[in-house]
Amino acid sequence: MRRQFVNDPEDVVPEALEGFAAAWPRHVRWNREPSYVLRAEPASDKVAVLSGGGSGHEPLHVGFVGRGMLDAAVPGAVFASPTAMQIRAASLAADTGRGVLHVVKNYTGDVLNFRIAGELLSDEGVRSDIVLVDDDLATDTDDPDGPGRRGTAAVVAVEKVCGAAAERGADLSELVELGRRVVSGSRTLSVALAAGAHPGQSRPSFELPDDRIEFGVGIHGERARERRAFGPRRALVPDMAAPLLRDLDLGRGDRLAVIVNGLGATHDLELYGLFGEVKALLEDVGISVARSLVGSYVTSLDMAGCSVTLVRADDEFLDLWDAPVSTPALTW
Amino acid sequence: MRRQFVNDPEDVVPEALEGFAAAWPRHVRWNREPSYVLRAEPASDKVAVLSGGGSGHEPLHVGFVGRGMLDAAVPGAVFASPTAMQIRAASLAADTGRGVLHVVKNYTGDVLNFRIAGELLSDEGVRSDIVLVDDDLATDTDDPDGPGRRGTAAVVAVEKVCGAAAERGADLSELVELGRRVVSGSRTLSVALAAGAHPGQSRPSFELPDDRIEFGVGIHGERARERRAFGPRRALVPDMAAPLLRDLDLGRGDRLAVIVNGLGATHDLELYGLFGEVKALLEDVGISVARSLVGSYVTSLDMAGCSVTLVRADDEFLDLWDAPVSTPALTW
Amino acid sequence: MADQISPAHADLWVRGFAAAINDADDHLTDLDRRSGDGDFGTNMVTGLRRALAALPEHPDSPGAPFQALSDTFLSHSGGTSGPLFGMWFRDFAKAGHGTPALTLAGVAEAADRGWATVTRLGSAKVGDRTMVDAIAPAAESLGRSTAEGLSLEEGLRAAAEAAEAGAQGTSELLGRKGRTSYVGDAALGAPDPGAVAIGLFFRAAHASVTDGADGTR
Amino acid sequence: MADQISPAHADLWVRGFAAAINDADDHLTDLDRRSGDGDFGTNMVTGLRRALAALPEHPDSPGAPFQALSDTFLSHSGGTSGPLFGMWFRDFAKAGHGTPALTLAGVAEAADRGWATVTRLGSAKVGDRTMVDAIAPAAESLGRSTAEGLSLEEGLRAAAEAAEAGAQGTSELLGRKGRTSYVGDAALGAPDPGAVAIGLFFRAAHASVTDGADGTR
Ligand SMILES: Nc1ncnc2c1ncn2[C@@H]1O[C@H](COP(=O)(O)OP(=O)(O)O)[C@@H](O)[C@H]1O
Ligand SMILES: Nc1ncnc2c1ncn2[C@@H]1O[C@H](COP(=O)(O)OP(=O)(O)O)[C@@H](O)[C@H]1O
Ligand SMILES: [Mg+2]
Ligand SMILES: [Mg+2]
Ligand SMILES: [Mg+2]
Ligand SMILES: [Mg+2]
Repeated sequence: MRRQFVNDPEDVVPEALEGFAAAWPRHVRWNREPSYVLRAEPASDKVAVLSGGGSGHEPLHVGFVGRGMLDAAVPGAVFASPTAMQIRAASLAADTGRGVLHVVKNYTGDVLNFRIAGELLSDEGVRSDIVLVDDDLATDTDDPDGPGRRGTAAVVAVEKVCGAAAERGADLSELVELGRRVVSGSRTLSVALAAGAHPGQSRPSFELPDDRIEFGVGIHGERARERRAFGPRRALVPDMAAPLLRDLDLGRGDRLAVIVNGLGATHDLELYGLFGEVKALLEDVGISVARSLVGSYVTSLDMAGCSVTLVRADDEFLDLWDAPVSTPALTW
Repeated sequence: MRRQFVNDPEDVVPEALEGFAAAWPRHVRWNREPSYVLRAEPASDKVAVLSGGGSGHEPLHVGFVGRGMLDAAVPGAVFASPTAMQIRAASLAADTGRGVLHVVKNYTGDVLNFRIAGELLSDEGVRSDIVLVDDDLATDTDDPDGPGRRGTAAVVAVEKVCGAAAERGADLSELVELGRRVVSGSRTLSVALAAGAHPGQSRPSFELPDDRIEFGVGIHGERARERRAFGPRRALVPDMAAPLLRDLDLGRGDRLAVIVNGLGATHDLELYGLFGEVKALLEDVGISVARSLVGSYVTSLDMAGCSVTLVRADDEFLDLWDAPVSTPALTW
Repeated sequence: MADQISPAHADLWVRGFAAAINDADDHLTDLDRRSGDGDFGTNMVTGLRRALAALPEHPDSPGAPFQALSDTFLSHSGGTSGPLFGMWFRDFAKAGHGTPALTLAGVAEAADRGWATVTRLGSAKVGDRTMVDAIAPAAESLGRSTAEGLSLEEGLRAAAEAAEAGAQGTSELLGRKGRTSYVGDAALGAPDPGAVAIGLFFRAAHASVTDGADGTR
Repeated sequence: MADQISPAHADLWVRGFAAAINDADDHLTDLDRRSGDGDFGTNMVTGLRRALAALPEHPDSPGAPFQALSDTFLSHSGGTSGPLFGMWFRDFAKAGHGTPALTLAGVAEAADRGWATVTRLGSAKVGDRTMVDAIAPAAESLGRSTAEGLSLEEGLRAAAEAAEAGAQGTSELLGRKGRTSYVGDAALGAPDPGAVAIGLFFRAAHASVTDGADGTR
C-alpha cells in the first residue's frame, strides 16, 4: 500500500503551503485566502511574472518565487487548476503597474482559468498576457481542434528566462515574445516506472507490469498512450532523446539547455546517470549542452519516473539563464 | 517490483558521478580514480573541509562541495564507506597547507577508513582531524563499548557551519571544536513508510505491514528497533520531536535550526506539512525555530520516509549558517 | 406580473435556480457520469451553497445577486463548468449593475454577451454537446421576443422553453468538447448536464417574475 | 637457509600468502558465514589478486611488496578486514623500507607495530575473537625468538605456529567486535576467519625462507 505523511487529504495543500512559507520567510509569503504565494519583498517597477497550476508538482511553481524568477505563484488543489479568482487576486497583488505575465502549462482547466483571470484583470485595467507552455511531445497530434501538447518541465526554463528578463526591465510584450520563443524551441518526453498516488489514496493511479514502462507519461497520473519494454537506461536514453532532436530539427552546432527531471521518487543517482548519457548522446551528434538542470523540479507526487527536456539556447537565452536567481528551489 | 533507471548496478555510482560533474562544471570536478569530488576552483589558504561516506544518500555529500561548504567529498559504493586511499588522495588534493577537517558520520566502516586516512596523511606531514557526527537518537544506548549513535542529517549542519568558518579562516583546531559543539547540540529521529531498494534489486530492504511504520530507521536500509502504528502526521510529529527535545534538554527561550529531511521518495508536500507541525509544536513550548532546511538532503535511496533534526543554534552558529554558500545542492 | 427585474426579482431568480439545481443534484450527476466524470451535480450544488451564503441581504441592483454568484463560482468552483458558469453569471451581473431594474432587452443582451463569453473561453459551437446548445437558442429567443415586443413574462417563458428544448436536443449529439468527447456514442440518449442546468437557469428566471409577482418574498 | 629477508624473499612471502588465501577461499568464506556476513574469503581473494598485479617486478627493498599489498588493500578493499589488513601490511612495508634485508628483529618490530595499529584502529583486545587473537601470540613469539637469538627460520616457524594456535583458539571465543558480536554463540566451534588468515600470513613467511632458500624464484 502507498502511504504518506499527511492528515486529512484535503488539507494537504494548505498545510504544505503554510510550512513552505514558514521555511522560507525571507523569500516568500503565503496569502491563505485566496491562496497564492508572493515574494517576501515585492519587486517594484517591473512586469510581474506569475505562474500557477495544480499542486503535487512541487517545487513547481511556489519554489520558484523570488528575485530573478516569479513574482507570484498560484497553487490549485492537487492536480487541479487554481481558480480564476485566485489568479486574479495574485495578479493584482503582484502588479506594479507594468502588467502581469502569466506562464501557463497547457491543460484545459489551467488555460480556462487563466483566460478568465485575464478578462477579469482587463476589466480592472490591469494588463496581462499568457505564455502557453506546451512542450510534451508525447501529446503532439495533428488535430488543430485538439487540446495540443501538454505543458511540463520546459516551464522551468520559461519561468527562469522570463523572470530574468522582467528583472532587467523588459515590458510585457517583449516577455511574451521571449517566452513563446523559448516554448517553441522546447520539447519534453517523460517516462514512468511506477505511478504516484494521491495523498490519502492507497493505490497508485495506474499499475505497470514488471517488464513495461509508461512511455510518454503525463504529470497528473494519467497513463501514456504507449507502453514499452523496460530495459537498461542506456537503451532508454536514445528512445527519449532522438524524437526530441527530430521534432526540434536540431543538428551539429546547435546549443541546448537540458533539463533531466525526476518525477518524484527517482533518485539523484539515477537522474545524474541519465543526464550523463543524454549529454554524451547529444555531443556525439555535435550538439552542445550549454546549460543543464538535473533534479526533481516538476514532480507528479511520488511517481517513479523522469523527463528529458531539450531547450534551444541562443546567446540571449544563455545570458538570461545565467542571470542571478534567488528562490527556494533555484538559486545562483 | 521496484525498478530504477540504471545500467549495471555496479556502475551506478561512477556513472552518476560522471553525470553530476558534467551537470555542475562550474562548481565541481570529479577525479575518477581514486574517486573523489573537488571544487572546480580550489580554495587557497584555508583549512580544507572534507566529508564522505557511502553513496545512495545524494545530494549528500557531493552536492555540498563548493564555496562556503566542502572542499572535497569522497563517495564510496552504495551504502559502503570510501576507502582510506580515496580519502587520503582527496585530502592531499584539497589541502592548502593548513590541514584537513574530516566530517564523518558515525558508522564503523567510515570511522575506520577515515582514521586510517588520517594516519596515512600524518605520515605524509598533512594534518587532519575528525568531527564525528552521531546525531541519531534511535541508536542511543548506554553501552560505552557499543558503536554509539549513528550519523545522519545533522551532518549537513556541521558541513555548512564548519565550511563557513573555514572560509573565514578558522584553523583546524577551531573547526574541530566548532564541529563537535554543533554535533553535541544535534539530535535526529527518522521514520520510514517503505524501505528503499538497492539499484538493480527488485525488493526493498524490508517489508512493512500497512498499519505500521519503521520508527527510528537508519539510512542504509537497516530496519529500526521498533515498529509503531501508522497514523496521521499530526500524531507522528510529537512522537518524533518530543524525545529530541528531551535528549537535548531544550526549553523555553532556546533557539534551533530544524532540518526536516526526506529519505528519498517523500514528496515536498509531505515534508512542508511536517515542518509546519514541528515548528508549531516547538513554538508552543517557547522554543524558536531560528533557521530551517526542508527537503531531501540526506536520502536512503528511494526510501519513503523522513527525518527530523534539531540543532541548537547560538549567535555564532546562526552567523555561520547565514554565511554565503554556493554548491549544487545548497546555495544562498 | 412584473415587467422589469428588480433587485428582489434577481434575488429570487438566483435562489430559485439554486433550489432547482439542488433538487436535480442526483440527476445531473448521473448525466455527467454517462458523459463525463460524474462530478457536475456536486460541483454545482457546492458552488451554489457557497453563493447563497454570499448573497447580499439587500441587493442594491439586479446585478448584485449575479455578481455574488459569479464571484463564488470563479473563486471556488473547479472543473470546466465552474469557471464557465462563473463567467456566464458575470455577464448578467454586468447587465444589472447601475440600473434599478432589468428589462427583457437587458436580459437578452446579458444572454448574448454570456454566449459570446462562453464561446470565446471554451470555443464550443452549437452542436458540440455542451451548455452552448441551451444558451444559444435561449439567447436567440430572447432577442426575437425583445424585437417582437413581448412582455417580460412571455419572453422569459419562451427563453426557458428554448433552453430546455436545446438541452433535450443534446441527447442526440456526439460530444466534441470537454470530457464527453472521450466517451463517444456512450453518452447518446441522455442530455448534456451543463445544457440541462442552463434550462433550469431560465426556468428560474421565469418563475421569479410569476411566483414572486411583486418582487418581494 | 637465509638469515635475512631480502626483497626477493619478501616477494615470495607475499605471493605465497596470496596463494594460500586463494586455496582457502571457500573455507574462509564459510567461516565468515558462520560468524559474520560471508564475504571475507571473496574480499581477501579480490584484494590479493589486485595486489599481485601491482607487485613491483624488481622490488628494491623488502618493504616494496608489502607496500603494494598495503596500498591495494587501502585503495580497494572494503569491509572491516580490508582496511585493517591494509594497515597491518603497511607496518611491514615501513619496517622493510630503506634497508636491503629484514632481520628477525625487524619482522618482530613490524608485527609489534602492526598489532598496535590494528588495536588502535579496531580497538579489539585479545579474546574478542578477531584477527588480534592470532596477531598477538605471533608478535609475542617473534619478540621472544629475537631475544633468545633464534635463527630467522626458527623464529618464523615459531611465529606461524603461535598464530595458528591463536587462530584455532578463537573457536572457543564469543565475538565482541565486528559483525560476529551479533551472532552470539552460533559461531562457537569454528575459528575466526581473520585470525586464520593471519596464521596463513606467518606460515607464508616461514615458507618463503625455506622453499626459496636462496631468495630467488
Ligand atoms: N468547451 C466547453 N464549452 C462550454 N461548455 C463546456 C465545454 N466543455 C464542457 N462544457 C460543459 O461542462 C459540463 C461538464 O462540467 P464539469 O463536470 O464541471 O466538467 P469536467 O468535470 O469535465 O471538468 C458539460 O456538461 C458541458 O456542458
Ligand atoms: N574491531 C576489529 N578489530 C580487529 N579485527 C576485526 C575487528 N572486527 C572484525 N575484525 C576481523 O575482520 C574479520 C571480518 O572481516 P570482513 O568479513 O571483511 O568484515 P565485515 O564483512 O564484517 O565488514 C573478522 O574475522 C575479524 O578477524
Ligand atoms: Mg464533470
Ligand atoms: Mg471533473
Ligand atoms: Mg564479512
Ligand atoms: Mg561485509
